[in-house]
Amino acid sequence: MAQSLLKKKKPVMAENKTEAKPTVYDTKKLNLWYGKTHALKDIDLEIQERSVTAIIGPSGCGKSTYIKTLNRMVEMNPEVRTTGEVQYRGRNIFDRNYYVEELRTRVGMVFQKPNPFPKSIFDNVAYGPKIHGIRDKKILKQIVEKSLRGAAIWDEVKDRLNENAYGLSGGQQQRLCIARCLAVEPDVILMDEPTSALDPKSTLKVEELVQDLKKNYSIIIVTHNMQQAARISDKTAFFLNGEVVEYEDTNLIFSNPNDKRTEDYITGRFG
Amino acid sequence: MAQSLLKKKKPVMAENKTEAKPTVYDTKKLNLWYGKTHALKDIDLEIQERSVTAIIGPSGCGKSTYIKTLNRMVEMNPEVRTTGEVQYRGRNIFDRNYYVEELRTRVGMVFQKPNPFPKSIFDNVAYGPKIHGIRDKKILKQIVEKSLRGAAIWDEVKDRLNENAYGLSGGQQQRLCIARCLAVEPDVILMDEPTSALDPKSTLKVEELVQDLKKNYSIIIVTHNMQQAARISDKTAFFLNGEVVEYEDTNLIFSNPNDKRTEDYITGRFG
Amino acid sequence: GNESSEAGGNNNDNESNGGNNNAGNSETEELSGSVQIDGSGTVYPLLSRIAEEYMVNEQQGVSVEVSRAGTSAGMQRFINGETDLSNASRTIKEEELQGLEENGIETQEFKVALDGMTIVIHPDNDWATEMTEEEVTDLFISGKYADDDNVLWSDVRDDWPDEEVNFYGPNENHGTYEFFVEVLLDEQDLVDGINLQQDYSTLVELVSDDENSIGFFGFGYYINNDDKLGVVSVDFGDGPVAPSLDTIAEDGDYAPFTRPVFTNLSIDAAKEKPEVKDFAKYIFEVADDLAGETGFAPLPEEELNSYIEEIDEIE
Amino acid sequence: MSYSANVKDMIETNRKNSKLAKFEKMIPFLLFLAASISVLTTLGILVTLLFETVLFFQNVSFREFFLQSEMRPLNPTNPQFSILPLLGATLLSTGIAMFVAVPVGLTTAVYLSEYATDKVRRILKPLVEVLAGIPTIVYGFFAFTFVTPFLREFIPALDRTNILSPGIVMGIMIIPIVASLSEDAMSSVPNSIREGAMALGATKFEVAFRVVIPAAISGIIASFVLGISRAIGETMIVTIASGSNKNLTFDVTQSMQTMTAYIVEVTSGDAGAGTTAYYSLYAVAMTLFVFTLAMNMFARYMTKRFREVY
Amino acid sequence: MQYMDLDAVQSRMTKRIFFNRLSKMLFLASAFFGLIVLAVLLYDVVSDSIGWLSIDFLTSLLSTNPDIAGIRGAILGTVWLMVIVGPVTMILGVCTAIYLEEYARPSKFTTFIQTNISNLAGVPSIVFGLLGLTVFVRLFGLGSIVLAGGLTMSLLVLPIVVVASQESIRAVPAHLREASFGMGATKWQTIKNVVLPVALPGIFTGMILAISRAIGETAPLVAIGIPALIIPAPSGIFDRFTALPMQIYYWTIDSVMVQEYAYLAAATIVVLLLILFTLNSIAILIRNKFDRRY
Ligand SMILES: Nc1ncnc2c1ncn2[C@@H]1O[C@H](COP(=O)(O)OP(=O)(O)OP(=O)(O)O)[C@@H](O)[C@H]1O
Ligand SMILES: Nc1ncnc2c1ncn2[C@@H]1O[C@H](COP(=O)(O)OP(=O)(O)OP(=O)(O)O)[C@@H](O)[C@H]1O
Ligand SMILES: [Mg+2]
Ligand SMILES: [Mg+2]
Ligand SMILES: O=P([O-])([O-])[O-]
Repeated sequence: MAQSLLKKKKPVMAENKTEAKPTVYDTKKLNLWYGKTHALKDIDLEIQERSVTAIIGPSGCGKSTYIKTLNRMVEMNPEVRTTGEVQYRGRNIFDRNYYVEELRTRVGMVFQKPNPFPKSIFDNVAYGPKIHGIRDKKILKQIVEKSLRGAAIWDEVKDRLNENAYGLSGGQQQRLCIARCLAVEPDVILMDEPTSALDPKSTLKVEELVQDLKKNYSIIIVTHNMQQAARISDKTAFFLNGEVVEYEDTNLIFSNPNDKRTEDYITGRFG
Repeated sequence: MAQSLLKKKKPVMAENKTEAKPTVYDTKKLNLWYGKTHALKDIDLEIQERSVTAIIGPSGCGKSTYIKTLNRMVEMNPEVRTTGEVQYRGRNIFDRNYYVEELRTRVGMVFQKPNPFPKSIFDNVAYGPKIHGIRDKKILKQIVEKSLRGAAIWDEVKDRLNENAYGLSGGQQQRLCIARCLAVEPDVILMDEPTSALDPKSTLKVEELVQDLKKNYSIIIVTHNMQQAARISDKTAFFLNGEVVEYEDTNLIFSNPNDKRTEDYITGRFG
Repeated sequence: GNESSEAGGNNNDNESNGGNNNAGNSETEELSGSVQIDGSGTVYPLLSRIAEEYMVNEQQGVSVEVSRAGTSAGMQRFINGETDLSNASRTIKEEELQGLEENGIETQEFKVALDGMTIVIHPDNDWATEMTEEEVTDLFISGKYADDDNVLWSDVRDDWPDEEVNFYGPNENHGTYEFFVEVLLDEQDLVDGINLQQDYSTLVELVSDDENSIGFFGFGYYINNDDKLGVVSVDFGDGPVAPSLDTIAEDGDYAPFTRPVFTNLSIDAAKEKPEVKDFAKYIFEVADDLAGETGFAPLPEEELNSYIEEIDEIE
Repeated sequence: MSYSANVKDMIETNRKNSKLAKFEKMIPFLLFLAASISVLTTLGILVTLLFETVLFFQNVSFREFFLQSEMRPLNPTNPQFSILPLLGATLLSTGIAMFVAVPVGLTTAVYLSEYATDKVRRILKPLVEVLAGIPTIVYGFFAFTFVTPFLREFIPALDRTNILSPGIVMGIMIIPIVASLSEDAMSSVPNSIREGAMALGATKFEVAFRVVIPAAISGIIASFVLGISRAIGETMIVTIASGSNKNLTFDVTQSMQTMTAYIVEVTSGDAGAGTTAYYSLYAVAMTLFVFTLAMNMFARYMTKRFREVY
Repeated sequence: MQYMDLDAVQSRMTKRIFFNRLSKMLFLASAFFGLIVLAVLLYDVVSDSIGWLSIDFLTSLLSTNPDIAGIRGAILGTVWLMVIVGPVTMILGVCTAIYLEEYARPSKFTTFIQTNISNLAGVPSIVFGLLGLTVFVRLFGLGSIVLAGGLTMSLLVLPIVVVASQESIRAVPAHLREASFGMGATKWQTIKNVVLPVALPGIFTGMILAISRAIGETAPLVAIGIPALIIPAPSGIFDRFTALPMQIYYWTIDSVMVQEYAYLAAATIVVLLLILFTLNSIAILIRNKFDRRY
């Protein structure tokens, strides 16, 4: 039902405001089970390039599961089974010949809890380029600087690149993780509640950063925080019990939700 | 301030309704620290015989700490320091010559999570008498039966006394723990949220039991559940941040609290 | 089953033998307790054979325990009073006697059998099978054939291979070592780089394994492994003689390389413990029979009998 | 119920009569006595070793013991006491053992912690650990009667007793120590860090060797050090399979004697007290003790370090 | 500016993934390497023992004649050793664990005892043998009897029991202790009646591990001086003795002289391994049976 609603709305939306950007991810009838738990049910979603797509919904609705499906990280759990398709740039990511490593190089991910490697700041950022065969010290240095600048943390760490990343504050660590992502020049960045472990000031910094990054990257962000979704995203998908209830331009969804359940959630009546 | 209130009220209360029963516990200026945390602050409380005294208050306010002080269980933590006095039946329990074992034999305790021993039902109840030197099989049998009857669980377990106590349901386990307490014929029974791990039906049974037990025992019960306190207790003490804010007849405290904070708590404005 | 009955038959033989020698003595006395023996590894096979016979056929109640730390190491224990009998492949030394005296232990040294110092080589070695006495001893003496002790076979005789000789022998724990160095080499230094081992079994393996090996040890260890080892026939002036039970016997042709092996009895132990005395006598009752079996030449019967009498007199 | 009036009284009288209170006071003391046995054991080891070691060094100089190269303890004419041949053999056999145990153990650990599913790990890990439960005497037999003859098919120069074969077998014995402890260290690296690397497109191999192993390095080193300590202290395998030739060489095909095997040789059959050779036993044992103790303490320090990080 | 050359990344990708798969197989093989060696070892030993392992072999006394030699004495020696090791380590180990877990206040000395125990666990067994030789055999004048061997072994495996017992005692949930204290039980009553019964399965598992270790240890016995030939079977803890691993040792080194001894050694190894296997199975059974949460 939610999906049919969406399909009806789509053309309207396109006319509405956003110019129709090319699609990065096209999810078709995606179902996912953890053993017997049916965590994602018939998901259909198209995600556009160079925009911020927010995914909201109450705890346990399948947000993390969905976003982790997009880079097949969800497969680290051997119990997981999927049906349906997810097309990234026109290629089904579940294709036998599609190496996860290749997909993940194109699609970066930032996690809820900052997870830098227990290495120096420099080595954290250089890790990605290095595994892709870039050995030249000079080039690595340039990449590291560019990525750290890109993640708006360069000024804070430029004098301590060789110190251990664990010495940074939580917010700095999270931006470092974003920089680590940027270093391999991905196409898409997935973010799973990237600010939920951070204090308000750091949260603001990350939000600004996301706004900035969308010029060059497609960003999909899971968030618990409705205000955040409203502030930074272009489109928002509302998940409930493993289904997409509504998928809409952010300003529309927050001002004038189509579905009663979306409204109830947005107005804080549950979740 | 709370204490001064109390002192003023006491004579009124006595006239009011309850006949003045003898005092079992008299707490005087009790302070307690866990290392540097000041958990109990200048507590003054008199607790009466053959009645149910409820202790309520938000999480972390010191309820458990206080009740565990009454049988000196709190000393199991070597960091604990106390000042002030707690008199049990006129004797300071912190007295050097007062063996904790003696105190604890007179003062039984029931815990939040049912904690039977991994032994048979019979051995659970017989444990107390046995460690106190009662070896005679026949007497033990009588004690076990009487205690199980006293805890209103005899009929449910009489045919399986030799089975392991872990086979019982949570509610039955809790009543078994009460029976275990009764077996040494204590004077006082301390209960720390005895029903918070139980389903509503078992909770009801335990509440009934408490009502019944107060004929012969003095009962002090910590509870999170205001309704429960209102239903079963004669007097209620409201704790906040390690202090006694109000101590009053239960019907008074719930109908007409003296302190703004008590009112706020009772009406669910915090906690 | 077959073999064990054969062994049983053997045992019966010995028993009757023992009975003959023992005529006149009371056989019926049941003894108990234990006899502690340590010392020479050379003598070990003989003494352990005797001990086993004794425990199986003579006195089931007595436990005879035999170790083989080597003559010197065993003698140390003996001096400490830890053992009742101490086997030796050389005569007891002055210092050792002194030590015994200090500890108040009275002892008596008895010859048990005769052993030939056997010079062994690899079985495929077909050049060094016959050597003169001097060649043998010179080969083992440091600096005789080569200054750096990297001796080549061709240093001994020109027509022998140009390959380096590898030396083997028991280590200094052993009386065999001492007899070889002190008596046969006249206390001159052994060649450098000689491989000295504690265990004879290891030694046998090493020699049987190395084409250029040459080593020395008791005849018993050679004869038990004659399929794996070659032996050097030594020319003492009257043509080459191979060691054998006959040639190493008293006045045999191999006599220059022959030595008696001993056991030292603690007189105090024999006085205190009847089982020690009984076993000591038993040794000489059966030594001539079991010696050959374990690779020793027996002593003359009169000599053995005189020992029995000697022990009998201990009270 | 007839008794009911007096349960309280019964308890009261029992309490008054009970001797429990006195007994209770004794208990901590008795238990303390038991606990002090382990301290006494260490003390006993130290005192016995130290006492005789001092006597040894009254006869033999440190210089000779640590700097010369010949060990001929019972030589009647010119006894020499240098630990170097024994030390050399010990280090050589330990080196060979670690040469086997480190690569096999570490890759086994990587497989168990990074590649294997939970189910496979639960079966495979205990199976690998079985290797640690085989008595060393059995390994000794195996080295002597199987591995040496087997190796000699390929290395004809190999002596019947040599340091190579027991070294290899010791390595096999140590595999589970390295594998199990390294696996523990690697498992304690949080999954979020692995996910971080995977999300960058790293293969499992790259995750294991560039993230997990560096992160768990102190625990892994601890496992190596414990393995080394085990190898240094291992006795029966070398006693049986490497002979007792005390020579200082790096030729692994030769027979040589480790410190532990030397102790066995001098004690086996129980050498008599009083000679320098006998004291040398304790000097060697002291060296062995100090070596292994230092290694164990170092390993424990490293283990603590990796526990503290996460 | 682009630093990542997509084509280069792509072509490297295939290599990386191939390498990853290859190493996965290599690592699996490596995990199996030890198991394969174990299989070869077992095969070697069992095949050598065939024809030699029989009831007669188990019940006969030792002999220099391989055809009639048996290991009755060695089996009994091992049994008697365990008669010492079992109770001694049980008592000392459990008491030490109780002291450290229940009574000792955290202090420098407690830490010292704890450190000391873990260090003892790493001391080579031959050093324990020397301790046994010097103290029990010589100083106490016991000689190489079962008692001396048993005490030496006990000290050697004590840390295993202590550590296992400590872990087991630590795992007893606090609420059980509280329940007992709440009844007015003294500390010792609580330990005796509540803590130890719950901790017992873990303690037993530790005991079995310790005994397995003691059964297989050879070096300490070598050091305290077990004779090469000792025929009568021991009938008590004051008798001189030999044990299974000692017999394996002597037969192995003597196999050079008498080839058949190697088969006897193999047969003895099979017996030893069977005993250890049985013990460990029991330990696993106990662990599975009592591995419940309180
Ligand atoms: N590893 C797992 N095994 C089994 N079920 C799982 C697993 N992970 C998640 N689930 C289930 O899948 C459903 C979706 O979980 P998911 O983590 O995607 O929710 P979420 O929307 O991210 O919630 P939150 O906001 O709490 O992070 C839930 O019902 C959850 O219980
Ligand atoms: N073992 C301890 N060590 C240090 N502080 C403690 C300890 N136990 C309790 N406290 C502190 O003492 C204060 C009182 O704790 P207490 O457990 O008595 O609260 P409570 O009223 O029982 O709370 P709840 O309703 O959650 O059980 C709290 O601030 C708590 O953090
Ligand atoms: Mg989530
Ligand atoms: Mg509480
Ligand atoms: O063992 P030995 O006979 O050479 O002392």
